[in-house]
Amino acid sequence: MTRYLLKRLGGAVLVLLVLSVVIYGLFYLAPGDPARLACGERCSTQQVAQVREQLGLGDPVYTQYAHFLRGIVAGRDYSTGTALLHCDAPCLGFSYQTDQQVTSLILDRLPATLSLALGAMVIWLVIGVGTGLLSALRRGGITERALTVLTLAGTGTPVFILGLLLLMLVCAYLQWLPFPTYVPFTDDPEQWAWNMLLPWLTLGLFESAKYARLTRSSTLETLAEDHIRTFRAYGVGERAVVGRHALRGAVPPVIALSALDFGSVMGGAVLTESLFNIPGIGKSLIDGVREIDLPVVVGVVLVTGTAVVVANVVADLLYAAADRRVALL
Amino acid sequence: MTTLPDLPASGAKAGAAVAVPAASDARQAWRRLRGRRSAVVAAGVLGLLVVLALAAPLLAAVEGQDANTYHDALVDSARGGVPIGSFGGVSGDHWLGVEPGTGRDLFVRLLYGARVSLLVAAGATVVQVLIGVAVGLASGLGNRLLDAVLSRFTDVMIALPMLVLAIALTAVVPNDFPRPLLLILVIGLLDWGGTSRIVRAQTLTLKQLDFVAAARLAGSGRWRVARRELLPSLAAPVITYAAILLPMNMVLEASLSFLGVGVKPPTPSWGQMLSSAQTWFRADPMYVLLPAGLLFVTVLAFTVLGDAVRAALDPREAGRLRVGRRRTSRTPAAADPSKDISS
Amino acid sequence: SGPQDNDAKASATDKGKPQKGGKLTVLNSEPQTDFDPARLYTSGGGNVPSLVFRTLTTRNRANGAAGTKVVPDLATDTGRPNADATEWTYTLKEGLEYEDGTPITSADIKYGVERSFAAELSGGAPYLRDWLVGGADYQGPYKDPKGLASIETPDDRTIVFKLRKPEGDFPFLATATQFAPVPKAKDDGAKYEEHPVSSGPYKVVKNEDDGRHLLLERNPNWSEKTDDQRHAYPDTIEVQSGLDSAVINQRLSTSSGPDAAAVTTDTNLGPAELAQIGSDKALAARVGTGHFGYTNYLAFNPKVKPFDDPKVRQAISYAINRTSVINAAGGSALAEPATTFLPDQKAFGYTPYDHFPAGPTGDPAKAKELLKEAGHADGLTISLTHSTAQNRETSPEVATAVQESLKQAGITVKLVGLEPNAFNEARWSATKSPGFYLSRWGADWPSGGPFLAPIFDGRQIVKDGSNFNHALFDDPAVNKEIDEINKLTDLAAAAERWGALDKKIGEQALDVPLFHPVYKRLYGKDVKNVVISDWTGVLDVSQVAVK
Amino acid sequence: MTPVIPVTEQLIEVEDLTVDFVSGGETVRAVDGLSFSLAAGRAIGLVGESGSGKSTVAGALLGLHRGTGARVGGAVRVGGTDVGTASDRELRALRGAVAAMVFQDPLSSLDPYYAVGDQIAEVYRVHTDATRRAARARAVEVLDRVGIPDAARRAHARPHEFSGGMRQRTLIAMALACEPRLLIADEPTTALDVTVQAQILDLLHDLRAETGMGLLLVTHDVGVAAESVDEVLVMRHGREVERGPVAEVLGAPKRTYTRTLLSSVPRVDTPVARAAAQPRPAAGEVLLEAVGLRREFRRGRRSVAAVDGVSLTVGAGETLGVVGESGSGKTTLGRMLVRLLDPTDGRLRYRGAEIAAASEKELRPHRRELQMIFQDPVASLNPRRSVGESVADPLRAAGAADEERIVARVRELLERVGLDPDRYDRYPHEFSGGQRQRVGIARALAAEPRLIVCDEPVSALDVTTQAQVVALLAELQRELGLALVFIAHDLAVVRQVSDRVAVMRDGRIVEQGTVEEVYGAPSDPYTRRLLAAVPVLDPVLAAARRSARKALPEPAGNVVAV
Ligand SMILES: Nc1ncnc2c1ncn2[C@@H]1O[C@H](COP(=O)(O)OP(=O)(O)OP(=O)(O)O)[C@@H](O)[C@H]1O
Ligand SMILES: Nc1ncnc2c1ncn2[C@@H]1O[C@H](COP(=O)(O)OP(=O)(O)OP(=O)(O)O)[C@@H](O)[C@H]1O
Ligand SMILES: [Mg+2]
Ligand SMILES: [Mg+2]
Repeated sequence: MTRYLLKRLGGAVLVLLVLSVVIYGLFYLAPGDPARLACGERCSTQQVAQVREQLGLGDPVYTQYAHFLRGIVAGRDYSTGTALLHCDAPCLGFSYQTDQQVTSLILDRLPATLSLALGAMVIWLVIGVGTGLLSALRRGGITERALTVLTLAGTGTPVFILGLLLLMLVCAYLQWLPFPTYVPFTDDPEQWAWNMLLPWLTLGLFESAKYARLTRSSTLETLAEDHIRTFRAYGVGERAVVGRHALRGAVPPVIALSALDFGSVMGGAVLTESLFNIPGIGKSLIDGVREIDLPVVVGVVLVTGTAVVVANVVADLLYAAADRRVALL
Repeated sequence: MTTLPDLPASGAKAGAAVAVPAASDARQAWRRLRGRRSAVVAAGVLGLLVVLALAAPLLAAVEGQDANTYHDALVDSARGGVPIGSFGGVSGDHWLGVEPGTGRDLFVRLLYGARVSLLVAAGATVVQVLIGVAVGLASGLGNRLLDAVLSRFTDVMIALPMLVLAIALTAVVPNDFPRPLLLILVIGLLDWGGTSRIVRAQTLTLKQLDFVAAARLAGSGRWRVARRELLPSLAAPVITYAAILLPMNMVLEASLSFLGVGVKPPTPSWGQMLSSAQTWFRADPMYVLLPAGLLFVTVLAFTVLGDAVRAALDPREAGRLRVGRRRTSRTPAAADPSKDISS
Repeated sequence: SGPQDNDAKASATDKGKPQKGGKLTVLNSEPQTDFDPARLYTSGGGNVPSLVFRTLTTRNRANGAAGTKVVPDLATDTGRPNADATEWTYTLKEGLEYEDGTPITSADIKYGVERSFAAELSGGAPYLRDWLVGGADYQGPYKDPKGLASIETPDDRTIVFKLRKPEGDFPFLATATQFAPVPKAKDDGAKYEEHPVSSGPYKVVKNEDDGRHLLLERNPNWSEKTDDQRHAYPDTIEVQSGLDSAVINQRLSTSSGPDAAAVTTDTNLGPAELAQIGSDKALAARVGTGHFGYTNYLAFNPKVKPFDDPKVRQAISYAINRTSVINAAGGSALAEPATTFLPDQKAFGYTPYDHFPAGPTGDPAKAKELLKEAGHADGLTISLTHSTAQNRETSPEVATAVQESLKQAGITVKLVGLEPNAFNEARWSATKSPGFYLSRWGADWPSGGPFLAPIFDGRQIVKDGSNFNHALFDDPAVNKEIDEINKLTDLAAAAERWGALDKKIGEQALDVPLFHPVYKRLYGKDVKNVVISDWTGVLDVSQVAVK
Repeated sequence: MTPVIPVTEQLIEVEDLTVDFVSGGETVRAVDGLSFSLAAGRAIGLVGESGSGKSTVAGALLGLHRGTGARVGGAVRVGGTDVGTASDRELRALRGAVAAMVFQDPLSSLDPYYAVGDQIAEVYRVHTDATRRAARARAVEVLDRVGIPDAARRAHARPHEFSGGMRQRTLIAMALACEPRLLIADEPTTALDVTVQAQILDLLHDLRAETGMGLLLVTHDVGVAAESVDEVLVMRHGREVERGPVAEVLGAPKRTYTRTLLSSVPRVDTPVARAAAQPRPAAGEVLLEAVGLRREFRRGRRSVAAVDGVSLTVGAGETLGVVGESGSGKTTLGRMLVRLLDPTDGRLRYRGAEIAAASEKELRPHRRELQMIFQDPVASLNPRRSVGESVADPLRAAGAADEERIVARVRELLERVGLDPDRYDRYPHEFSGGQRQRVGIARALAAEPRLIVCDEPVSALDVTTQAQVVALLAELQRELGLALVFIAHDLAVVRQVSDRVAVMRDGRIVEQGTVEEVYGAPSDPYTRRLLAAVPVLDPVLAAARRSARKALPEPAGNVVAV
């Protein structure tokens, strides 16, 4: 177990390194000059040069990358004009556009994204797996068809339309909830939950069809297996047979997919975040990409990468726990 | 690997030679599929959509419109360009009304949009599934090193935000590179992590089973085991997942249009129409409902078909075809309730 | 067509006299990521910063055209030039204090200007660097603590600016936030924006998440007596930004709870929203209309064939169907057709002309004729470069409308959509810019100078940086006329000459003006005293009352 | 001659039962007009060849064909419940509590995801209002009762950690958990070695005596039936061949079919024909040699050796029998011999090549020559592939491309193992347990191997088929010089087919020698005990031996349950 975790840790570091290299590489393919963008549209050539110098963009790519790595291990210094600021290790550098420390920028925004991702995951698991189960139980019935149509509508509708519809319905038309504004969990857990409700629903609904279909098919798959017959033959009710035994077969793929989606939602729920004004890292990422703010992009991608890797380790552990036949090592 | 006989062809030949036709597994699955009414209906709907898309120029000629001509007189410029007339400007000339702001004919645009949407979504899904299955299988079947390398590679791909790559790509890809192909490649090459994860997970479980051991003993190499033993069992989750990837790809195509990797204007696509219709759903509901409705029908048809294919691939399901209507079936036994002990 | 009447004026008066008190919410889409006076570009520092930073002069807080005037702010007047307008002297009002009660001195203003030269605080407009003697080489007070010799502060209330050449527009420039006082003792460089010292009616109490959430409260040391421009009715102002524009408009239209006292300073109504509001009287009464000096146009690079041929450029000018283009830009309520490069406002010196009359829907016949003369009888295939950003200005919709209207004249247009950064890089490159593309230009202040000079002054062609003179137009006569007008300190006289110059340059068909945008802005139902000037085109937060 | 039993006490009443399976458009009549009844506390044995419909009858008793598409006709009453018309709820009450079923396929009949103890506890709680704790205790109790060693701890194990026999016992334990009035046991002892088999049969007998439980025992092993039931029903092609008290039917069969059935039963005490009759071809050439083979499995933190220091040789054309009780490591050993499992330690040489640690690539040339017939016929066939395709696999893998030739060869093989070649494109779930096993044999043969490890190849087969298959293997061995490693717990069969025998216990070989040596003069006490436990055909003798076994004190240590 320890060995396994150590191994995965090594893998994670590798993944993150590759990620950062890829981003650095892509960055030099992407159009636009970050120094000019940071300086402003009407900056003179000298000013842009000064800014470039100040951002350390004058160095060759590999030197910049080395600085970046050194920053993670040993920290970096940065001038605000009046003073030298120190950014402690692990330092992901400073945003070109806002001068903020990327580490603190991400740390500030992580809770919001985590809130969104975790809550949405609960929703898509509940709605998705629940729907999948129900539709496996009541195959061919009205319930199944209605549920299928509902989840499919969620998936077939882009998030920006789904979210806007929910907003219009719940906040503007019915006025059940005020328009959501993000309240940190630490400030007021209750308000946090109320305000996150719509974003969770939006993202959760959008993802849930995938889980519904997956659960349904895996459940049906398992229902066809011999051991199900055993439990039926012992008078175990259909509900328990499906819920306990057939569902169990659906657990591994659902776990595998959840890990994946959790990872990508961590970095990519941009549309939901901007629609509901959640100060998460997804928005930073898209802004970073638009403004060629390399440190922010690298930072966010590394955090996302970490989320992906961690989610996968957790998924693999859960998976091995769920299916003991699969060996970890 | 020595030459591998082709699966469907084998059935045909064998059938000719031997007294009792020995249909291949694929053939039998096909037969089961055809027996499902839902599958036939779904396939019919999809077929119709494809035909409509292919016949777009023809139908446009019938209506007497084309996809790109502006009709400034048909929109109310003072009110944001909303189509004049009810139901988004439906008229004898414009059967489904016109697009706000431009007055372009919606009927024709929807038809042409179907081409791009179906092509991109289906193409991207195929690429995703091919890569995902290949990587997942190799990862699940390969030795630990290969598994580790591929899994970490998958991690990298998942963690790479698609939009970063998409933007970098626009800078590199020449302007005249066919956009639908670019979209297929961008989505297909970047977003296969889910498929690969599912396939790997299933492979790990399946490969513990005796029938895989038996196949290994039969001299099947990993590739053969994968193809003959695992793929049929993987087909169910993969097909189900693909049926859901497809609509997601249609939606993704819309988002990529925003980033400039989408189809080039004035070429329409449902996703693009939907994203520009975003704000119109109160002022001109038709504009939203048409692409959304088509998208939904497509999604539904693909899902139903995916379900049917999944079931058809499972021989054990054959006997359970009509569970929902079991009670009303008129088997001889059912006619006499006292004799029927199966319901 | 000049600026239309403000719907806002009428509705504001209905609601009785504005009162002090209450809380105003500002719902914005763009976060106020910069709050350092040195780094803000927009004239007057945009809306929210001007609640905190007072400047030597400021824009007149009045509706419509009256709002294009410069008025004194910290200074007693809008500036006293020397004979050739190369030296400008200002005197500070008496009794000016920061939020902490310390007095504001002319040295603080000098320091504020100097800071804006530091590379760490880049972002401001280029004029100070171009105009001030020694400005081009100055590196800011951190690297160069001696300061700029061309700014003199003979005493605590007097400040003198020495310019390289005559600049009659200096009072306009003095509205920029770079002219806000910064107490040197409180300056901590790039971190200053976290706690800027207020000279205006509000101070920053909270600035969270890099300007996404701001809370402003009354500055007790600000006095109405020294400031006749800002009303400061609400007690507190909360700015929530980073919001989706559809959500902002939805919230304003629903106007429930705190949103009843909400406005936006950066979000317009889109065409769909406008279409929907059209049928709702109550909602329509809560829409303010704004104009801002802005022109969207088709740019040519005459170095690229076939645009080197004036006949081709003229043909395109004739062929353009402005109705289609305007519809693509959101319809006639959101865009007005443009045939002149200068915005259609008096302050800019607007002189109507239409050298290549295309009518509302284009004149393809005339265009074809010209093309034939130019040797393209069989039609012509060209590329149009546009941005992929969804802005309804340089975006695919507008490009498609242009494509469609040129088709009528036998011109086949291939669209080249570029990602926004790539697009800007392409159009601002003096050496590699494409032959034909969508472009736009906005006013730094309501005067012809900053509108025409960067575009048509041959000396402003930048070879290795951002070049806005897309046509690479360098005509000594034009250059000379620009210099002459800059000498004028009589702004009205200057405006007239800018107009004449615009008309003259227009003959060359170096661009095809398409439209001037119009801004429709929704506000909450409790909002009173809505003022939208033609200077900014946005609702002025310093005037708004919620009681 | 049918015994007269009062109607009120009938536990099972079956009248004119027919079951039709519809598959691929055609109908298979698996059960055809069968009638029988069973009184409380009595036992009936259903014997017959593989595919005769035994399991189908068993399933019909619990209404298991509901919703599967099978058509059931006739009337079935179990414990007073009309299975045909009962509501789902009534059926559930019936299942498990009144009548419990032990299924034929031990691996696939247990949920791979849950601990065995939990699965038993779950079933127990369905029918009692026991607490979770009590149910778990009950599970341990019944596991212990069926002879699972260290039941309290092993209750936490998942099915895949159990040997075939242990899984089978788990299923029996599950059936016993609710103390049903009727036990339907579908081949309950097929996977068990004789000692455990005897123990289980004794257990069933005791339970019947104590609780008055009725028993419907489905078996192809006439010996087992002889030991355990009062009445026998011989089936063939879904119809009744003969029915009557066990002594009568087995002692004086009326029908030829029954007589053939009985004559095919291998015995430990009759002389073996084959060994003397067949001269060994190329005897002496060593094909496979194992030295000190060892295999460990992790069990939580510890690892246990399932096979420990086993050395053996298999000569070309020779048959090595491996016997041993359940869980002794036979399957593990067999899998290592064909390198499906990697040995933890030890050497393995095949025709001079060291393959213990060979990579898959290095193994390639030998793969097809080393075949295996798997213990669990369900799990070894891909449910999604037709059996013909599975059998064709080795041919295709070998590069055969001529479809006609492949199909013809597969049909030939199917026929050879006693299957209708026209069922080429049927799927495994449409076959009976024995039929599936035969498909496995056909597949192994298709590879034209030099050595086959047969892991309980005939334990699922009825005696007639068993005899056919054994004869078939012998014939192939003769023709092809095939070497066999014949793993079985049925000492009689092993004796019949083997040249040499190795007796395994606890992962070690306790005795190894020629058939004559081991059976004639067993040197190890364990071997002696095994031989003593072999069931006999004579019910009277069987009863006598049972009481003798009971009188005997248990040997030191937990012998039965090792
Ligand atoms: N995958 C595994 N993980 C853990 N333990 C295992 C595994 N496979 C087998 N074992 C253990 O190894 C021992 C030997 O098992 P094996 O299957 O070889 O027995 P067997 O002799 O074939 O028994 P049977 O006659 O019942 O089939 C048993 O105690 C079993 O629990
Ligand atoms: N689901 C099914 N679909 C089609 N045919 C089936 C199905 N189940 C069983 N059969 C067929 O019904 C017949 C009886 O099968 P059953 O399983 O009852 O045999 P059995 O007597 O238990 O044999 P064995 O001793 O080999 O287990 C066989 O020919 C079998 O192929
Ligand atoms: Mg059976
Ligand atoms: Mg075994």
